[in-house]
Amino acid sequence: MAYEITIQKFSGPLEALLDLIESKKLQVSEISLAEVTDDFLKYIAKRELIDFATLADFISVASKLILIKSKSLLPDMTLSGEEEAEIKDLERRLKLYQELKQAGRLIQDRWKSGEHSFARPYFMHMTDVAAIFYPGTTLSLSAVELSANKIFEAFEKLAMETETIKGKVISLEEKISEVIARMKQVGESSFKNLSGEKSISERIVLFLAILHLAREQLISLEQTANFSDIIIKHQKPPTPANS
Amino acid sequence: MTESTEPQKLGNLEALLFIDGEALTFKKIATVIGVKKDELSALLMRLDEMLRDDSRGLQLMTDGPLPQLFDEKWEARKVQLVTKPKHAGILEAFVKSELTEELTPASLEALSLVAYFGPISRSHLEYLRGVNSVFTLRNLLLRGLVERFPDPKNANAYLYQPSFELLRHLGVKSKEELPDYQKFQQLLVSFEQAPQTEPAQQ
Amino acid sequence: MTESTEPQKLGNLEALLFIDGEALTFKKIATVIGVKKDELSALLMRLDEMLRDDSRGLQLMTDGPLPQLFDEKWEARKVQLVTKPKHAGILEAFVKSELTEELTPASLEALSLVAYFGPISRSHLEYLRGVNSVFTLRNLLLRGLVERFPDPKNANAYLYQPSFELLRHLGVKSKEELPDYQKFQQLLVSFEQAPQTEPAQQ
Repeated sequence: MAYEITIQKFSGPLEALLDLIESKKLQVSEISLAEVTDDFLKYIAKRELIDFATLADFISVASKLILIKSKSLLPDMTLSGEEEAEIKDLERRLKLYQELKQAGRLIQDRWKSGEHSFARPYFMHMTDVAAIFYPGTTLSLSAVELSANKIFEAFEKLAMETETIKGKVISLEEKISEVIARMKQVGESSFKNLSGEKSISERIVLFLAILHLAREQLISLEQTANFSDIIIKHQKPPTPANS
Repeated sequence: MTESTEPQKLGNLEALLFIDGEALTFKKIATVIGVKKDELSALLMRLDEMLRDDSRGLQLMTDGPLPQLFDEKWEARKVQLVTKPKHAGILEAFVKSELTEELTPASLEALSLVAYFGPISRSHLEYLRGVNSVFTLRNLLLRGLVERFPDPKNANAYLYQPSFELLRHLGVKSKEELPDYQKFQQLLVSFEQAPQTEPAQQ
Repeated sequence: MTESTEPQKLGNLEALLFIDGEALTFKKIATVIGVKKDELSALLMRLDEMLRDDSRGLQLMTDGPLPQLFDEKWEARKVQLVTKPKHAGILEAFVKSELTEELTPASLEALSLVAYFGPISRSHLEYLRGVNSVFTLRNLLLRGLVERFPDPKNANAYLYQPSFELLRHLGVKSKEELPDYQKFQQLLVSFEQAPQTEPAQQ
């Protein structure tokens, strides 16, 4: 019954993202977000570092980063008002998160400081009290049954949480594939407009990371969505990413 | 029963907190020692004041600053008699702390947000963390570091707050004593009052 | 370590006696606080004097009058912090109030799990409920609704089961007669065999 506890490097996508930005000594901004997108995607691609329950949240952030990245690479690509708002929101939340991380450090310091208060064990005199039977007036067979039913309803709810997370992962995959499809469209028409080797190689890295990500998800979710096939068919990546 | 004098009631209060050991609700204390809200408020303030003396090794742990606790929710407020953190050094050998395990990054993050911003809903916590927190919260509940109660404004949800056990381990009398408490409150308020709209996250 | 002042040592003494439920020997106390016989004698006398005030609910219980205890056998003498006899009514009132309160939804939840799935360990119960259940179980024990016995498979743990009186109160001869008993057994098995989502997360 014991919980399996694995020490993870990051508590969630915001921390991972912040870590990438800070390791490059950058401020949180749309520009720095675009700059760390590839690294973030590579991090997700190494799936063993992320547990299933938080995967959806990593992908959710990834989809926003891809938007930001696409915008920076492809000036012709226009974002909807909602997409622009999502980007702004991510940036804003990341800034708040950066501040709130301090709270975690302060708690950690106090946790380790050794300055604890202690309480007396609950009701130390309990053994002095003679054995009694005191059910109260509300305890009945139907109350017990009702309560047991409620517990199992809660179990079902917990199981549904898992389903919700699964569903979220799948819908996010679809969203990412949409973004990529759009990027491809815009990209084909604007590729010639992009100058310099660097931009193109950046796009390739991004693409490979996405492919990798998609492949990993198909494996673990046993999803039959032919997301990766579509990409391969159209893009013909030069590596065996879709083994 | 004859009317007890104030010192006698203070003695009753101390004896009760000593016997139970755990946090007691104001309502329970009022019932057991037979006083009303105003008198209880006066007794607790007096006891708190007496305990501030350096020669005393104990202190009152509460849900917040004492004078603010006697509002309309006073009956549900809790108080516990605990040792002062400065005596922890000599007591360590006697009481093994059950909280020796290290906190993982996820637990630490969720725990600090609950400590500074509790009572807080799961969805609010998840918005701030940017990550699903069902299992992290469940783990913190099991370890007794946070506690939850039904959200009065949302029948199907809970609000999470730091447990007394956590506050004892952190050596503060109430969460308001956490370092930079006010600063973080203001930070969150100004973030949430900003004109940006929160998209329905999670 | 710097020399503690007397108030600090009095605080140490009070905190130490507060924390420990058993009577402590003078020797033990002297070692823990880091004082010699004479200083301990002075500290205990001072504490005793402070406790005599009517506003205090506690007193020192010793083997005899304090000043006479510091003879050649002083190291083996014992002292314990206890409630004053005049507050005995508080203990009684407290137990009574604990018992006369109706079961909370939380107690009922724990009770149902013990009734349907007992003998069950505390950790298993907590896993199912998702919350720490120490106090809930103690209240159920105090009320005589559940009983516990040492877990044969786990030296320091107990298993909890419905008390005979509980089953009689519910009007069943054994727990197997509880409504939908088989259904709940199967539900539990399928819940626990379901692919767990929690693993790696924390």
